[in-house]
Amino acid sequence: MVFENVLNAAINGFSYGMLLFIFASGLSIVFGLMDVLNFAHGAYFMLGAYVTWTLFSTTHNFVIALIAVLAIGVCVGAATEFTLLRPLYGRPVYQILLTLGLFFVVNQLVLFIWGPLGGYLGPEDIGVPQVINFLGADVYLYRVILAVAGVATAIALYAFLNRTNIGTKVRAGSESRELAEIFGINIKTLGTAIFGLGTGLAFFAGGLAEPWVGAVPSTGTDFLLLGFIVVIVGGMGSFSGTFLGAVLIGVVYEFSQYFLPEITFVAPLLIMVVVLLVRPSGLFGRGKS
Amino acid sequence: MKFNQFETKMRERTEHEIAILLLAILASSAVLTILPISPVNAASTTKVIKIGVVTDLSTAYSYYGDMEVNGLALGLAYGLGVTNVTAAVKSTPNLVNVTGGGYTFELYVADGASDPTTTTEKAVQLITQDGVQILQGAPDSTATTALEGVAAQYHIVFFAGPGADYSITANTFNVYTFRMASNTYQDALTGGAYAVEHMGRSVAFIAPDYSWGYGEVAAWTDVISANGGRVLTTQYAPVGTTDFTPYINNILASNATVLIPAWAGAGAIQLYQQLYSLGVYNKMNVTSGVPDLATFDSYLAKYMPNYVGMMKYAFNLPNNAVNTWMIQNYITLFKAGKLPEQNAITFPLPDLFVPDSFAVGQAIVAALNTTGGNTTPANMIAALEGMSLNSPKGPMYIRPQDHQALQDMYIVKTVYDNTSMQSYYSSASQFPTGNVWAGILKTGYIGVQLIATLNGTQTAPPIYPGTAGQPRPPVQTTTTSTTPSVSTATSTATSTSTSTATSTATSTLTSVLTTVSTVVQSAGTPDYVYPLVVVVIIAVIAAIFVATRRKPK
Amino acid sequence: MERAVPEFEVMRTEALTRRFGEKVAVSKVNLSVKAGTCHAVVGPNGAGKSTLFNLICGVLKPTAGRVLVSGIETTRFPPHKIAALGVGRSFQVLSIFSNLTVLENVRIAAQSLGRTRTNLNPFSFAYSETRFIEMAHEALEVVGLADKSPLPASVLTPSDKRKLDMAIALARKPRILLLDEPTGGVSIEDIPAVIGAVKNVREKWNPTLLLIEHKMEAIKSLADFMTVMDRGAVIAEGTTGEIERNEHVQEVYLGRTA
Amino acid sequence: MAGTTAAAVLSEFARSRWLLAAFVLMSLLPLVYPSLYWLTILCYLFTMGLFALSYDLVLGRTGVLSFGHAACFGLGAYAVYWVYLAGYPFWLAVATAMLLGAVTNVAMGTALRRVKGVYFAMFTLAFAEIIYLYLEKQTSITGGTGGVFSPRPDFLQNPALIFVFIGIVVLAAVFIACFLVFSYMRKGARVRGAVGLVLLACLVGYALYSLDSSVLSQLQAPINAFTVNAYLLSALLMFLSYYLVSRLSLSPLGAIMTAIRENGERMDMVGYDTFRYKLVIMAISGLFAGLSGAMLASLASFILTPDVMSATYTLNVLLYSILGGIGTLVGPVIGAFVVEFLHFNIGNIASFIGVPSIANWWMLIIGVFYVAVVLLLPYGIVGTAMMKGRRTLDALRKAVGGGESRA
Repeated sequence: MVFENVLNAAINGFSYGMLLFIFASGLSIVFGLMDVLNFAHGAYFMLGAYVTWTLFSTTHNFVIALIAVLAIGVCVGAATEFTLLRPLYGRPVYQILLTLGLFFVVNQLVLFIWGPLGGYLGPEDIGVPQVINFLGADVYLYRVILAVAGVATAIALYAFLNRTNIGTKVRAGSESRELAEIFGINIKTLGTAIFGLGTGLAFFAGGLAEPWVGAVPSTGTDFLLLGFIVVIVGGMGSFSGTFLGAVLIGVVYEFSQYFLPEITFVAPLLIMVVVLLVRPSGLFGRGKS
Repeated sequence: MKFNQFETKMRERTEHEIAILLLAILASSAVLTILPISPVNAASTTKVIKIGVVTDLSTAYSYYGDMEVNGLALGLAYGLGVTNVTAAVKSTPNLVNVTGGGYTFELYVADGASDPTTTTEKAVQLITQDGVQILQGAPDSTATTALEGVAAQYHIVFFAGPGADYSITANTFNVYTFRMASNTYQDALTGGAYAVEHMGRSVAFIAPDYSWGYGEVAAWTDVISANGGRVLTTQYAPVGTTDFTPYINNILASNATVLIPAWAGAGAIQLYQQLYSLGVYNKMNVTSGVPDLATFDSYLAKYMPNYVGMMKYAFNLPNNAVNTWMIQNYITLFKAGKLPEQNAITFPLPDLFVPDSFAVGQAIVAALNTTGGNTTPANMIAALEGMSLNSPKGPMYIRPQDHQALQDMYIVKTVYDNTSMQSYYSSASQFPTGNVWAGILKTGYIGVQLIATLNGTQTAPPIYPGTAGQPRPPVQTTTTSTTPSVSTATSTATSTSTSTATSTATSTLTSVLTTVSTVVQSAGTPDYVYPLVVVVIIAVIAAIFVATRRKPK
Repeated sequence: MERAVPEFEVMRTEALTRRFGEKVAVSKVNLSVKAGTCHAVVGPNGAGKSTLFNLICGVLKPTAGRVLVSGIETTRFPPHKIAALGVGRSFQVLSIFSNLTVLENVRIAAQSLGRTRTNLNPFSFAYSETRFIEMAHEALEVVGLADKSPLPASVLTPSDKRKLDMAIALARKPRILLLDEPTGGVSIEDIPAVIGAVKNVREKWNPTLLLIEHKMEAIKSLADFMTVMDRGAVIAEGTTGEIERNEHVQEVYLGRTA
Repeated sequence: MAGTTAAAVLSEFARSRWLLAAFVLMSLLPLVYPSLYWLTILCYLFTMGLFALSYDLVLGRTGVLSFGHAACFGLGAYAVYWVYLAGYPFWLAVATAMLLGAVTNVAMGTALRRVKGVYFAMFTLAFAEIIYLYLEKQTSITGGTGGVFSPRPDFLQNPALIFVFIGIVVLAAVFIACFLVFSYMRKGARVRGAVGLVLLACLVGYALYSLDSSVLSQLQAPINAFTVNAYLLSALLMFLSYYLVSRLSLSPLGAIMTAIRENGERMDMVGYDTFRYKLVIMAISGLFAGLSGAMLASLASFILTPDVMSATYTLNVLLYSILGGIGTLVGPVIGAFVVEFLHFNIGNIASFIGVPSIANWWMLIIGVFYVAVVLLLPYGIVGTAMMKGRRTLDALRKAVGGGESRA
């Protein structure tokens, strides 16, 4: 029993961490390049879950639905940046307020379109058996798959940031906007693209989360907070920091849920507070403010 | 000198700000007077009764909110003896009119969003602005408790809604509160007894980790131990939990024969899905309340196969004339898309909480017939206490002690049902366009089948000590004015929130004040004297001020 | 012209060292500044001059070595304490209160002399403490901005902004004044005006000047002593005359500017 | 000596005569227009206005972005509940609330020594959320999610109290009258003085006239008396606090705050211990936040839930500030008025403009509102008004004959 719980907690923790990573890496990249603290990210996550739900009920193919939702997310994000965020660079408080506004708008729209009850796909709906027996323990197969998908996404992102041309531009921009502009990088267009990518990741995470946490209006807020914690703990704009932060928070979250439910929601916050007091700009932060 | 310039600049700045503040305040207070303070009443020949319904139209409970409003409207129509409901029930957003039998009921529907604070704000607004004379409550128990307090403060009769917490007619009860819906204790008496008799004597609970969960578990535990069962373990999971595996494992480890999940709202899907996928149904009997048909069929049915549990109401459970009337007219309005709160997910037949609010409507009309249309709380309370009426759920009796309506409760088994819907709808074309349920006409749906009916006395919850003895406001004969600006309250009756000022001091003081002002007014002094007096006073002060002022250099 | 200087030193750094990771920005710098002199620190970009200033002012904490201001060790002091010892500092990258008026810029600096009790008294007026305003006026007079005092700082010309930056540092009459490229970003024709301002400060108040400068004419006309730095280390010290005759310096530094 | 103090007092009143005028105007409302509905709402507006004011000290004046302000607010509110229900006098409860607010804010502020900028914002967010999540669990002391009924002091239900307030108001009116006469005496300001006098006279006159037996008899219901008294008390507290804060911004500390906002590093270099000053400001802001919380608990709200500590309130106050104009003390107050006014009257407005259904779309409206404010009003209402409308205001003053009254 204890072994089963520990095993499950470990698996869930890691895969929840991966989910958080996919979600938070969007936040992190966007902040790194554009210093935008995107409060709408959580709403996009929720929207992603709902859209995936709808797409699946029409296409009956989860993978296609996921790819589609990623594409939709990229478009939505790019549109947002291009139309709304452009005028607000260098004014963090205003960006926060704007994205907050978007957060509320998206929430209400979701209520309009899908109603308040939310939607839920069981893993068996998408053709994955609920539980498999692993070393005598009941293990949720979908969460293992989710973990694998998360690692794959992480690798893909890493390759994108370090191997591709645009990736190097992004990293240059994150180091210093001015320098990047001097070297002839069109930071604005890059910003649009990256915000699109970030939002796409939020949608994608929402889609992946659908068979686990489901599509309920409250998920947006919960994930937004957790995402911020991950990004802050890891250090804003740091890829490896985000990854480790996500795993850390995910594992702590799940283990506390299994063995100390009272502190489930407080533990991540406590971690963030402690980390900030010890390292004011996160574990891997470059202290850029 | 330079710094003087700066100081004056500074002053000027703050002055500008304050000037703007003044302007803004002026503007806003101007707007206040423009906006409609109280809507124009309908034709004066019919008696207009205003009912405020503070419910939920936007969050996860909004489906219950819809049921509440629809039920109330239908119940009023039934009580007024309306024959043509489509003509009688007129609904615009947030305002529903039910006309008939010499009455016009105006239902002011407000969205409390299942948040106590918002709910009280909306309730106070309905009372003080729209001047509602009767209040009806919310799907959420905490919000309902808050509404009790509002009703007591503003001295108007309040009907609790789907919010089923036992404490509403127990710990926090006050005489202005009535409840036609069944409460959690009645659920427990129904389901708990059955569970112990037919399923097993050793019980395990899983419940959310907050007051509602504790209340549920407490009630069920009482009943179970009273019936000779015993509780082996109770698992409390935090609200928002999505992974119940550890709790389920603990429950399985406890070797209980019966599991009673007491879970509402978010997470219920995950809970039942994990109960299902971890094979709990094969290892032990699971029972608890069966939710409303819409939620059940669209989310939970596939994880609750041939489930047996208690149920508050489903359209096919009771069999009486009132229920038939309600179903027929509900369908009439539904087909016309004329239900007061109707949207894509509205179920084609009256669902879980419709009959309770229906009974509220009946009770209101009956009480008004007794009091001759007088809505002062004293008369209403006197009329409602001990009232019995035939509701869609059969006979109901409002207990005078705690104002809880005793009523039939049901034990049901969930079954696949593709016949009963056809008996009401001939073809899917009769559904309003966009309604998500159009499909189930041919596919059928997971419905419920009656196993047993427990009558009101069998499911009568204990009377909480102290509820009975509370003082009633004295009965008045004259009807009171219902100006929106002030609620005329005569007694300092019990209030759950604050200790009211001692009535003697208040009355004496006020009498003094009134006499003073009446003297001033009866002195025959014309109105324009007052401004003049003020001007004179100001002038005198000004003169003194100027006289004693040093010469500015 | 070489002026006679008293021998006691108001500031000394001993083996001052600061590393950023692998990179050594300042290594074992021994600096000794005599009272009343103008001491120029010169060197190519990245020689660690500004880092040295930051170490002296307490913005950065040294990896090793110590700083003494008039005999008191200030190595671990926070910036405001060092400022309280009479160390004023102007910045290479302009650092002024752009949205305040010129006078307020300097007045607020002077107000830092006020006792905490008065500074925290919510019922006194910032402008009723006239002595700070007078101090501000003096500082503005000495750099030659008196006539511009009511203007908002943001509208000033670059050279005036330099002067204002200097005036802020001068507001509380520091005994040591650290000027970080006072002529930086100033157009050629305005440079004499700025240099004039610094000269004027020396004549009127005679603070000890520690100066970072690239412009040779500025150094010639202002500095008594020079310290030449390269890659964080001191490569030559001496009076302006000596340094000018030093070939090593010639090819390291002057060679590049000339 | 006496002469100078009297002169000082007079100059104080001279500075704040507009404020006095606003106060008198608002305080006479219950007599002129006795609507429980509006009094209840305005009481809430005043509370939120004060909350926004306290936030502007931190964000607007000092430039510190804090997301934990709701903690001071909520703890203040609950402090009143705890202390007052423990049987201590009301004023003591309010004092405790203010103290608790200050302590909370300082506790958060201590992190400022190391944590900066966005990281500090997130730190405070976490700090407040932890307090919130913890106290929400403590059902016995906070009532859990359901909350508790607000403690309403008995003396506020005494109808006689209203006359105390009316006394205060009359006093204020008298002072205004003095200054109007004063300005009338001054050459050139005659028209304004005369107009002002007449307006004031009519206002007070009408107020006294409309104070008739019908209003008074209605005051015997405790709830009515309470509503009127709570309204007047909240108005008094709000305007008093506004006066104090605007006074503070003229003091040396005010100048320091502005300079820290403009360029904190330089402030360090010229010899200020900016960290310590920031702590002081956090404390002062916390005091007022606690006071506003106390007002919410005892005057403005019917029930008290732990949500008052949640981030929702911080985000609201952020919106107030941005809408009104950061750093212009009055801006956030007006922002709070506008937002909450919309919030409460969205139903009325909806039916007023003939689309009643939008009454239930509050979240959408507020969201669009956020976006619109940020994009269209970059400096907020007051900020824009003070930049663009300065000329207009001067022209106005000239028109009413006060043109050269400035020194």
